[in-house]
Amino acid sequence: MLIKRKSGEAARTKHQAVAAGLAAGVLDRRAFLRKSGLTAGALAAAGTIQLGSVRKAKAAGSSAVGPDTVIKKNVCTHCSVGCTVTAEVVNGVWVGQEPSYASPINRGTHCAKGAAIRELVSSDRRLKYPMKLEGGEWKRISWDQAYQEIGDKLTAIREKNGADSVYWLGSAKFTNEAAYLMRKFGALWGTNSIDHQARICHSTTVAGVANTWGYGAQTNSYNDIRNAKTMIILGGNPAEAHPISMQHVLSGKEINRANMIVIDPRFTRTAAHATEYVRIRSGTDIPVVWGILWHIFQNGWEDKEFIAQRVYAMDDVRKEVAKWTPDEVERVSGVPGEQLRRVAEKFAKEKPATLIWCMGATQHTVGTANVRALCILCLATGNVGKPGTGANIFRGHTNVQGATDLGLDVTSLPLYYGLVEGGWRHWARVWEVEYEWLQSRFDEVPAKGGRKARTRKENMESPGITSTRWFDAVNLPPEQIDQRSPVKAFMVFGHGGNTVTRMPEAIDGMNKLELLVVADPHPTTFAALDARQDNTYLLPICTSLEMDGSRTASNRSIQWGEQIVKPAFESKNDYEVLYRLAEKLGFADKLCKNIKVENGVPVAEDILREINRGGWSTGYCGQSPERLKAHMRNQHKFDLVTLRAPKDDPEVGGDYYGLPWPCWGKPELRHPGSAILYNTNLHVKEGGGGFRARFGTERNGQTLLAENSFSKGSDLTDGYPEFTFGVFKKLGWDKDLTPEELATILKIGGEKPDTVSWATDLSGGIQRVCLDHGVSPFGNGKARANAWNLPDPVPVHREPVYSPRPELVAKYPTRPDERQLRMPNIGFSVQKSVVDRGVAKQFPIILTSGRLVEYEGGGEETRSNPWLAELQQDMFVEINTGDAAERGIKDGQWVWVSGPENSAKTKVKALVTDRVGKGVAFMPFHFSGWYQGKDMRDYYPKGTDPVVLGESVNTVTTYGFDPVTGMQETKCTLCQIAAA
Amino acid sequence: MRRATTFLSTLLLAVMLFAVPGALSPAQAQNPIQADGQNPMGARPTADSVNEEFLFKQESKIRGRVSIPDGKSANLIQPQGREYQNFRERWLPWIGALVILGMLAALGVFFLFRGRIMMEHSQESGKKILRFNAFERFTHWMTAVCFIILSLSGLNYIFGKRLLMPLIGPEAFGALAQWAKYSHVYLAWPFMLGVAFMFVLWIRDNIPSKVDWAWIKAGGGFIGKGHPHAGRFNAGQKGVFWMVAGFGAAMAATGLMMLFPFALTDINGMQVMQVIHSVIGIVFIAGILAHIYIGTLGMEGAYDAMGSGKVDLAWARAHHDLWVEQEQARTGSGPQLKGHPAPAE
Amino acid sequence: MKAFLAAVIAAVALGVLAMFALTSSQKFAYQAFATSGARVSEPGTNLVGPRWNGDPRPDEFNGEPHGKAEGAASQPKRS
Amino acid sequence: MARMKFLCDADRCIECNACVTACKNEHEVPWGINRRRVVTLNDGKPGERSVSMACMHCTDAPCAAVCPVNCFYTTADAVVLHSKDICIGCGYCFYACPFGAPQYPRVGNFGSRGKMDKCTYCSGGPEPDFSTAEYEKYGSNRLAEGKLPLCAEMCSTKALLAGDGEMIAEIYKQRVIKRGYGSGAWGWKTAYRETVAI
Repeated sequence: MLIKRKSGEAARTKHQAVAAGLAAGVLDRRAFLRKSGLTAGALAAAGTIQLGSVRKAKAAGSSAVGPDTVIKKNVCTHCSVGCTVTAEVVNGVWVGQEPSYASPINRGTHCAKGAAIRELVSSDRRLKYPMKLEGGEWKRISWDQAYQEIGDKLTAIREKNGADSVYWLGSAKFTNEAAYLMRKFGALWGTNSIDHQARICHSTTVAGVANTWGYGAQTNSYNDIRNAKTMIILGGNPAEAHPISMQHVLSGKEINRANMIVIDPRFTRTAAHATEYVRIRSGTDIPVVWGILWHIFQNGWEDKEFIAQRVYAMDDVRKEVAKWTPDEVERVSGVPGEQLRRVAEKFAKEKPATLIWCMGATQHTVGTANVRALCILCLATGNVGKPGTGANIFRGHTNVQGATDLGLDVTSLPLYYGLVEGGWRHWARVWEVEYEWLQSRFDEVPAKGGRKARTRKENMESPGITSTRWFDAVNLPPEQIDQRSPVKAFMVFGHGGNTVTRMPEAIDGMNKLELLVVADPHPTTFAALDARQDNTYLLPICTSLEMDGSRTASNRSIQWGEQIVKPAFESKNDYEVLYRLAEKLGFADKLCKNIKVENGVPVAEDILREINRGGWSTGYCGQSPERLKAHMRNQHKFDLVTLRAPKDDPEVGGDYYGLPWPCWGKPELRHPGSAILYNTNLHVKEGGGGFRARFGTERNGQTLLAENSFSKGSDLTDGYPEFTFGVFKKLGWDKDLTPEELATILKIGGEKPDTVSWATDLSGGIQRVCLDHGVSPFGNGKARANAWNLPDPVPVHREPVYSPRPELVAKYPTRPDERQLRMPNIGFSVQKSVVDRGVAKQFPIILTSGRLVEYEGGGEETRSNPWLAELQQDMFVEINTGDAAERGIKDGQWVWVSGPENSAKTKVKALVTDRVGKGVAFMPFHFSGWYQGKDMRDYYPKGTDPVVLGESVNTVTTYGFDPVTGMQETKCTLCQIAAA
Repeated sequence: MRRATTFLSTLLLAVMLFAVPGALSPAQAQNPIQADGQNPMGARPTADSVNEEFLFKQESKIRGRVSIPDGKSANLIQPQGREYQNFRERWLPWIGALVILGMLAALGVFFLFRGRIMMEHSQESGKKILRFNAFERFTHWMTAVCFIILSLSGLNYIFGKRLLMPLIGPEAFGALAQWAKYSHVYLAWPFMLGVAFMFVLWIRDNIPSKVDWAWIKAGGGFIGKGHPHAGRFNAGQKGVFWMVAGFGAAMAATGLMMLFPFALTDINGMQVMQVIHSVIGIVFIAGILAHIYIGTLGMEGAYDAMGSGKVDLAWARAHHDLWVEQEQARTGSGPQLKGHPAPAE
Repeated sequence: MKAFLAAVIAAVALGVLAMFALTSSQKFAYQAFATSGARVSEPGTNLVGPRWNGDPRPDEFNGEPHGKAEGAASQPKRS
Repeated sequence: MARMKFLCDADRCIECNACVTACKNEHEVPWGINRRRVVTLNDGKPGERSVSMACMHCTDAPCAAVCPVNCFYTTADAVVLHSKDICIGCGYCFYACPFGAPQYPRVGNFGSRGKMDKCTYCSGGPEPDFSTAEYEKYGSNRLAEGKLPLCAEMCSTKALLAGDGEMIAEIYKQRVIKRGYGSGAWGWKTAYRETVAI
């Protein structure tokens, strides 16, 4: 042959020869930047930045790992699976990505987003320096100017309208440390209106699951799905939303020849791999689950022993389920009884069986009830607390689990400590801040709208406004908003603007704000969709790939990510920005009292140590930075299925990967973490335990503690309540405490030492002693089939606010108008009006929304990544072939999708497909930048517009909020589609 | 035998402009449930999965959906490329070599037997008559020059790597082929224009008539003695005209389809176009070789028609008597020119 | 002979004309495979070279690289 | 000697497009050049399958055969590569390829579409291994480092297999035996004139 043949021998030898540029050692990071015009001077003309640097570096070093190549490990910043990202860095430039074979979670693999993640840190569409809007023009400003002006404005607004008039929105893309720091920041500022994306993805899961058995999180792990013999995926499309989880799902399906049942309104990419696909009408999850349970109860397939030992009030569920005969289920949901019988039999009899759900179950006005019904299905069949079973809830963003845990939530403090005096005092002790000072930071709320006034203490203990309602809290009349004043300023960290329903009203809200600050790697929708002229700031924040910190995957494993490269452009990390803002606002000393600050940047490891010191309630106490880093070093030692390292390993022996919480006691105890929650077949020291005894010991004469069920090796061989010093004394276990531990407990308890619990004992003594006795610190209770504190203690079906079946609304109405979380919820009135006006006739198509694999969340970051953007260039609507034919719509043509509120309409491309059934349309939620047919590209600061823009589905989504968490309804509304 | 079958199917492919499913390799049966190729519908997505065999039964290629705005990438497998490869590499070189060398051999044989057809002298010898005006000659030569380059560059696509590349080495050949490719693509345009001009210029004189039949029956004067009657163009020349017009149009049409991929046809269409283009091209080249032969080496005096435009009246009288009469009738004295005692060289 | 020379010149001229016409009617792949929803500013130049002709030799390249998309970047012109 | 092949297990492929972006990432593939793509068949209907497709590095590759300038060559690992120095952008390989692999920098007509580009099985080109010229023309050379193509290495569900043909066929066979179904080795019959017998 005429051209050089690759020699087979040579092909196997690793070449160390690094070509010219790098071998000469002339190209350090500075030189790269200079060459590519990325130095500060050139930043002025940022719009024209030429980003050849990475390519050049790569070219010079090629793919050969040369002596200058440094390998850095971080965690993918997209979904919650927690894939390890392995970066090759040459002279400070991220030049290549290698598969992370050592990680037991992703085993080298990535999805489109993870495989393209290198682009994030060098994207030319990043926000490059702080900017402000001045008379409608974007102006570059310095960081100092930004801190000064924002700080002054915040102070002024606070003085005039109170602390609650500033809304703080955090991010599920934060590291744990940043999430914690921001929650602490919110507390020191004096508000509970501090939220993040969990509100709009799994807040109902957290509420529903925690109210059932203690903790609101995935009970098992992605890897554990490999053990399942039956899996139901309901309202989830992991093939697009969590692609790496499908590795485990499909492996499980293959290894065990498992049943994989997909229940969804849409024939998704996941459904394509199911053994059985059940198409339901959007918003009828409860009828379907009760329909499954009807067959289970009818045939006696339930796990009677499990129910007797570990479940409270299953009989209340039986009564409700009895109403859902196969005929009624089919009438409401459209699913034939015979199919559900098949599903029921498999789930109950071919065990272990697991239930997987995502936002298809949670984003409803009945989200919490949906989730509860799903938990009850697991409980009834005994599919909890064992390998291969459980509620495998796939969370959304990379660290949405961690950010939820660390309290970026309007209803709790870090690690689910309630907004009660005990919770506040606990954190005041950890922070070494006076409780009284904290209280003084909160507003007094005057009496208005017929409601009583609230003192500072009461306001401190009152949940804040949810992020789904932030614009209602700007727009509504002040007397309807249960706080001192409506929201005037909005501080957005790492959160898109297109994520809330009813966008036209959200845009009104944006325009009314006195101050809008967006701190994000990208300008986000907030910067582009409104008609603001002034008082708007954009702060460039680096991605978590450019900083140190830990993140909690959906399976509760915590992984440490190390900084891969320095923050791009002038961007700064969250720690620094929060610290500098706190400095300006005067409480930086309190924010970082026990946290080392180096060069103005709080140290991530120190923040985690503070979390460890206070994180008893959720078992965030054992995951020291040193242990987490050891896990990253020893990834290859963990088992693929059990996630456990061999016991004899010196560094990570016996640990579960990422020390999934709860990881009890101090790090020195070396608790291995809990890979599977509520697993009674394991000793507590091995990660076992029962259900959390969270709801008391008895109700209506029935015990709430487990009966004849306890974890392996437990000294107490029955149910038991959570442990306090008082209980310890009764058991005589107080003698097992060391003098130091005892001293700490007595100091915390003051006059009432008996109330000091496993969750408030800062010494960790109670947890240590519990472990020695083989008992769970949180007790051993029953899971609740009846959660009496929730609006619907036993879940009942309620039609969506915009029901496509008005005739069912009378029988299954949504909940009456109520006030929740400082805001009115008028769902019932809206639903009545919808039925009365015959909206379902004008808007006959059900509109549901969801994810694409290429994009993430609001999509600003991923749509700015050309490798991803190229794959999805147009916002589209999936429309059924039949509906398209009736409307004369062809595949690929422009159509108007109009919604029933605000005369809203969106111009999108038609994707004619049978993925959606007749009368159903689907739109992805990642797009924004077009608004009602108008391209808003020019509104972005020059050069920061994402590569791909499109209509936001939320322009046409409508009213509807879950009564427990304020979750918005995105999965079931109505629309009409017409050719454009 | 297998070769013959494939060749046949390829020709069918060319003629019928669509793929013959029978010629495709049958896909393997992987899925026992799917072995009968039943339509996979139902609610059991795993059990009902599609496979190659099933899809190839529906269509000759496998098509799906992609999200990128490049429609052609939605074609997953189009096995016709194998048939095309077979034609182009196994058959085309032989067809090309046989036809072109065959024509050269035939002309050689003819030359050996017949020799050069010499001018017959008469009293009109030495007088000139204008046969083609400047524009006609311009058009002819523009077309001819383009044709020669197109032929050579076209043949280079088939034979270059076989004949030229071993001689001059890959780098030089690569550069040469690059220029050949450019010239092929760019000179196609003046060629097409030239063909169009010629068509308009000469169509009037190329309508077949009864005289042509007589001319053919008389063997065109090539065989035996005497000249059959002929107008401005005899039947042989008319044949060349119609060949150029027809083949030229076909080459242009197929060439344009390939030059603008996916404008009018898909990949299979382009494969067919390539087959047609190459086969016609070879026949065309062979035909033009004969034309060149008779216009230069084969017949004394013929070249002048396109050389200077003026031909010897005696030659004209002998070969195109009807045309000479017509011209002389039209101009009275006739267009013969004086003062040129010697015949053109 | 004049006619022949004229013919050769015309052929070459028309060929050159065709070259310009054909080249200008071409689109770069990053233009052809981008829709109205996308603004591609930096399509990249690896594998295709700075002039997007597949020739990566930068020494041949002078002038504005085609790796940079034509068309102005978005201008701040807010209402 | 290894005979490198690709095999996409359609019963695993979920159209996540990781292979596509991994390719873009590894070689800095510009916008509009798609060395690899995922095609979904029977979209939206039961039986739907997605298949990731790139150059299959065929046995007796049609592209190589029809190339008028013989710019293709086959490595000892049976990877089909080409030389952009010799390629004239004529498009014949594109007519011949059963898998739509060849890509051109310019689109519209074949006047001068530029040098063809396609999947190199992450093994560079004729230039010296790891040279800048190799990277700028063909992308990185993982094979010479002893690594496999990144698309397959990063495939989310390990659907896309790359490596020695016999080894990946064996992996696929084991999977089919274990799970009891398999929609076949897509494209193998056309590319390699053989299939995975189970």
